Amino acid sequence: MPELNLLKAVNLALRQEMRRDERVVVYGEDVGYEGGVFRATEGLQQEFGEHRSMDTPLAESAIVGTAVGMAINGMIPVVEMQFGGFVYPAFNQIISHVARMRNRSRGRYTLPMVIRFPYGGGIRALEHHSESMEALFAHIPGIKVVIPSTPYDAKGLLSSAIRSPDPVIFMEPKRIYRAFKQEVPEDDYQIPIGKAKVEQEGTDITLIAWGAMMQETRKAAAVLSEKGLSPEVIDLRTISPYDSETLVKSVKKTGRVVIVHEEPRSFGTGSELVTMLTEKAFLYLEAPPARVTGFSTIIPLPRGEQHYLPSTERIVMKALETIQFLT
Amino acid sequence: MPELNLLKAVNLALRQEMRRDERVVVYGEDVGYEGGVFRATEGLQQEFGEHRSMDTPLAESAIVGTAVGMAINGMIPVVEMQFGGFVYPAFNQIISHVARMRNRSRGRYTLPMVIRFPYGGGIRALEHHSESMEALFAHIPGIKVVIPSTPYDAKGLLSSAIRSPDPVIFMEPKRIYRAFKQEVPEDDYQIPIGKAKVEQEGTDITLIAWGAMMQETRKAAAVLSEKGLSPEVIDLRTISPYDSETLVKSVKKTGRVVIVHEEPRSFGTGSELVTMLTEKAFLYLEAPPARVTGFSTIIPLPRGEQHYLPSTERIVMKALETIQFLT
Amino acid sequence: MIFENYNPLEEKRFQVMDETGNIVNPDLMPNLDEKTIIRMLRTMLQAREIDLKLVMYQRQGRMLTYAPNIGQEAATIGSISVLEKEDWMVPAYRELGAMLWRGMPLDKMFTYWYGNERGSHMAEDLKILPVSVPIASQLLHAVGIAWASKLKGTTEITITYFGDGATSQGDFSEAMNWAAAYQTPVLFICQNNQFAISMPRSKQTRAHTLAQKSVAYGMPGIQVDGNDVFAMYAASMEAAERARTGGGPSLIEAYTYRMGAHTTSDDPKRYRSDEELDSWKGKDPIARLTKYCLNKKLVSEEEIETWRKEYIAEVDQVFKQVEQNSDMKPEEIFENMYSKMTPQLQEELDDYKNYLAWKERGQQ
Amino acid sequence: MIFENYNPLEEKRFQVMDETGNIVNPDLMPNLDEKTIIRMLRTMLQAREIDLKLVMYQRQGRMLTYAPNIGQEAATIGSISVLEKEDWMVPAYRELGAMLWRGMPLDKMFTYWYGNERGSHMAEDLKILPVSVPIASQLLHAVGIAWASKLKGTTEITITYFGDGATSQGDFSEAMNWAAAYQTPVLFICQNNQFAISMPRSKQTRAHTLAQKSVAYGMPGIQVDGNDVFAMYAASMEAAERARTGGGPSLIEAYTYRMGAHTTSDDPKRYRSDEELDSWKGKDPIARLTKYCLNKKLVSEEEIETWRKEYIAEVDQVFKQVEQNSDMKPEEIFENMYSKMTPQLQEELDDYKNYLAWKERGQQ
Ligand SMILES: Cc1ncc(C[n+]2csc(CCOP(=O)(O)OP(=O)(O)O)c2C)c(N)n1
Ligand SMILES: Cc1ncc(C[n+]2csc(CCOP(=O)(O)OP(=O)(O)O)c2C)c(N)n1
Ligand SMILES: [Mg+2]
Ligand SMILES: [Mg+2]
Repeated sequence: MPELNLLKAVNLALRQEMRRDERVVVYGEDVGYEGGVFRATEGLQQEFGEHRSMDTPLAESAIVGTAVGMAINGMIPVVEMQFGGFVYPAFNQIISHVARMRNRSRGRYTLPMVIRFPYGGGIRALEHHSESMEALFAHIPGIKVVIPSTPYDAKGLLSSAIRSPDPVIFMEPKRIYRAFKQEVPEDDYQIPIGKAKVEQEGTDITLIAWGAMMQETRKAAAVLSEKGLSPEVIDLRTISPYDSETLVKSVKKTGRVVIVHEEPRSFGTGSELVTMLTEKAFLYLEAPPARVTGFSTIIPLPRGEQHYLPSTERIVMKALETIQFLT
Repeated sequence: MPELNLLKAVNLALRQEMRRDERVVVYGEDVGYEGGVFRATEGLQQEFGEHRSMDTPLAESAIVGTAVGMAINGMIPVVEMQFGGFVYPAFNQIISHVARMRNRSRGRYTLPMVIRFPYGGGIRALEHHSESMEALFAHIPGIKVVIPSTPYDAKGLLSSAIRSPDPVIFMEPKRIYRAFKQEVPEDDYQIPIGKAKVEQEGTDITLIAWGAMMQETRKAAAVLSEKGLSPEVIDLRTISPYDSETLVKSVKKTGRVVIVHEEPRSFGTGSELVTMLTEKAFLYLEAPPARVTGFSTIIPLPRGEQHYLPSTERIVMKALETIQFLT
Repeated sequence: MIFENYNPLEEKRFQVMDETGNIVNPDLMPNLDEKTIIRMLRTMLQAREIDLKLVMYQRQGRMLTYAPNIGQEAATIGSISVLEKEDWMVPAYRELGAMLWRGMPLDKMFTYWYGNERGSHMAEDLKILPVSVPIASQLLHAVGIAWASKLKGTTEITITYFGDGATSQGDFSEAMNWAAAYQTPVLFICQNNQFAISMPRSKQTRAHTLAQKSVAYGMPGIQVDGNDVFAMYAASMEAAERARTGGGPSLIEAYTYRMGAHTTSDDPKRYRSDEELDSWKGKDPIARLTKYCLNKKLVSEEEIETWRKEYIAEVDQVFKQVEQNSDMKPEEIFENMYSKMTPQLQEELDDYKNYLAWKERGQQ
Repeated sequence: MIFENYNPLEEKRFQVMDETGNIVNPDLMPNLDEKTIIRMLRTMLQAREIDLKLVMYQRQGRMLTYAPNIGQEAATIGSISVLEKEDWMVPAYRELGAMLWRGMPLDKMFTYWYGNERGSHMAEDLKILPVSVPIASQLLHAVGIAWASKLKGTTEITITYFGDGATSQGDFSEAMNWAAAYQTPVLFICQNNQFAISMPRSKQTRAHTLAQKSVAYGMPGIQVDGNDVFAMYAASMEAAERARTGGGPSLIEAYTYRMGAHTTSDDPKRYRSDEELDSWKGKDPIARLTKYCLNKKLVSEEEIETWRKEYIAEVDQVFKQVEQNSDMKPEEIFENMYSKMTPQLQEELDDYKNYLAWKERGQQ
């Protein structure tokens, strides 16, 4: 079984889905000949030709808008936004059409399509190249939002996204594109959308994260374990529709929870999860659910990023505080 | 003192601010000659001329993008999006520039500007004419989001928004544009952005709402009072940055809270408020904070709207449930 | 050939039939059989009667907001009639005539405007997209559909409609550029009805014609008398043949006039004069085709009167049915959000049903 | 007059000085004094040296991503030099030369690229907007600024820069249309450097020239040899005079070449040939102007060498300072979000400081 990093796992998922189903086409800015600025689509044009892996004019609204048409007319477009910061010119197409076509036409026109893009900070990049804004998409009814945190998951989740009859926003944590390798089966496998993964079982506190923040969260869990505590670690994997069942079950067990995310705190994904947990596990909560997040600010340019991005230590501190609450 | 409806109060605020400060200009689609499709800008072109109240090409990104430039070059643009459903072509300008120019330039370029639009359901309108999506804007760091619920507040808040050195999204609940009249002073007055209003004091439960939902909430409070209960009613007024102090104080007193909003439930404003309250008033909560909201769906066309929009009865039921929780 | 001879930069406008129904450009008169011409006339008449009726229902409080197509019947029917059954139509919201031509059932159309999504559920073989409200956004869907047709190697083409105002939107430009760059088989039909709500065409853009915007994309463009159904047909046919044979997209500016209100919520008297409206009444596309047909004895006044009465009766009857069958059940709001209902939605639906039950029980 | 004589639809390209530094179009040679020509040359040289240095720093791991302007110095300096002090400049991210011309301090520019927002805080009298990354979005700011200038009755004009790729974005089209409709005094300078990252100009749009896109908006447009600083100056000056006197906006396509990488993260060898690059090296704008100046004896080889050394030394010195002074304090992240810090932000900042204190105390 090959050892792949997350980026190569994305590439492999695209390649296999394109082999499996000739309706799958991949396009975006610099996606074809160049293979993408991160090389996620490398080799696809060579293998499948210019009619399956296309370079496009510089126009995100058009990339997404044409994908709507493509999907209606029998294709499965998997389009790339070069960075998460550049999806916004396509926002109208996403909220007004991608998310609505099925409902608007009462199921007559459905949109099996994927919009994938690298997101998140920590790579010392220019402005607009480091944002995380998953809650913006998760608030839109009619689309699904998926974020992998390992190479194995990236392949399995992207494969599911491409086969999903519903449109999926697939956000790739670019900070860990090449951070580590994992065994990734060449074989076909899918990871279901909408299911979180309990990565580590524990009894004292539940740590919930996704994407690149899983790395910091795993490290924080290790620190807590060293201190003799028993953290449960959950990778959310799907932001919308998220797996409330798994989360509630865990928090009913531990009574304490810390949610970790990069995106701005206010109106972020953490707020949604805390509210859901408060509604469904109110009587089990032994401390207020806590959040370790990016600030409610614009993510700073690289010389300030280290402050903004949740670190292992910030998670540890908040977890300890939560565990010590009223005990 | 004239009795005005909310729409006329908006019009009066615009008029007075234009009289007071000649840097204020008002523009958008059908805003000038026609006076806006709802007539919010009626008479302004007649009074101030075609260089203060302008009709524009049909292009929302341009309306907002030029406003950025206008504000940089010394004007105070107050632009209209014809409906909340049509602000999305301008989303990139809002998130990438309106919200960022001050921070990006470390205060060198600031954007005193207002983007106002009618929003919300209940007027039996076509698709894209009934949405509420305030959380989308509130999640964006760098802008403020304001929603009035009365004619008096509309004038005072819009006046504050126009004088604010920060960019403001001003959402007008079109369902109650003409619902009722109120005494609205011709005199200058402002209502501070960022402050909620306790409309009715009470001890049993806190009801929080804003915009058109204040009407249903007020009615629900009346029903509860008739039943001998004592609800506290709060109009949030500013969605971002919201007034956590007032909310926390109330909930610490009542121990129970219901939040009412039209926008979709998941990742909505209610989630943010519940989380904040859980964090700050955890030990005071006697029941899980509850929400009465639009469904996590697309708001249906008029023949289904009555199901989607929170009604007085839905609020009453949820408030009773919350009051009865564990008692 | 028509496109070449009518360069919009020379401010030429293509016409075949003049305002009195005379064929003034016989060389370019399309070769249409009688049956087709009569079908055109009938569809235009039907579209007009539906418009008048729905506007009336709205005034009576029976109907919600409606966007009439009165005055623009030739622009839509002259262009849609060049399509084959396998071709795609991507509408804005003012293409009633074109939808009728394609066989869209009245009850669906009425259900849509009456405020129920069921109206946008087309039959499987009716390749029409739902009404698209966000201006110009649908053009990109047309380009995507056509691109897929091309990639699949079919000869399907796609026609899409939009207004004069739509040409100011970024999506218009992106769609035109993309279609030309990838040579996708699209007919861009701009219904220049002279207004975007209250905004006159002259203020929308400084270009003399909208057709000349095609130059920016290296695409053929032409301005056509949009009230002349034959000119619309001839130009559209040329564009369709080009598209089918790999020649890529075309832009047709149908120079026409919105004789009614923008929608039933609009009062055009606020922003335009009676004289202007009257001058365009003289160019009415239906009057023009009617004169032609009467002159050629393709139809009689009596036949027309009979058809009109039939159309009116049909509208009355279908609309009554729609009025009675349009309530939405709560389930309908949730069912089509995703291929399978999510647990979150199921919960919300259950909650809502609990509430309904509570209400039913007298709020106990 | 230049615009009229060089209609892009006739595929004309305006040139004054050829690749060997000869003035081939003496009638249209702008009337520039020696001092200005030397200043042009010096600024171009400086821009080039800065580019080379920053790219080197990046390779050494001292610098973050950087977007060089190498090869495009004439396009920016030829156009920016027609501005007055009160005029506005709205850049994209590849206008180093133009920023130098306007007096932007090196330390600010380096601080920006080194990853600190302080670099975008311009002095009060420097009317330059910060670098704008989202392609084409800045064009609308330029239109808004110019519109305000017009409404205020000033003679200020605004110049804005963007690439060939940017012409595919909706915002480009909206900005062009709006500027023309309102006749705002804007100079749209399209730096057609033949690539949008890996996407060649020929695939970006089917239009033969980018200048012809102006036709869609009823705006004057021209394609200029962008490596010819005199042609750029002459065309820009005509456009500036038109703008100042109420004649509205113009589009200038500077036909040039990106001789370096898109940014330091890019490897252009993946998508273009050495031959192509070499052929453009023969058209280097600096070599061309140098030849002209040497021929005219405006400068000597030695002077040029001295300047170059000075520029290099200055870069070295300023960059070292920037390296030492660019760390960000937590406060800086919060302070400029709003005119006054919100309670929520104050709380988050306090929280963060608590955390720092906790870390300081050895996580106790
Ligand atoms: C993106 C967007 N902005 C605004 C509107 C509101 N609106 C509906 S129709 C219309 C005018 C459209 O004019 P035009 O394109 O000429 O089409 P017409 O209605 O004349 O057929 C406007 C501004 C909208 N539907 N979508
Ligand atoms: C809206 C948006 N989409 C994508 C990008 C990523 N990106 C940065 S530069 C670039 C190419 C720009 O090409 P061009 O306009 O020709 O300018 P050049 O870089 O050649 O000067 C792209 C796609 C971006 N910055 N903004
Ligand atoms: Mg129109
Ligand atoms: Mg370029």
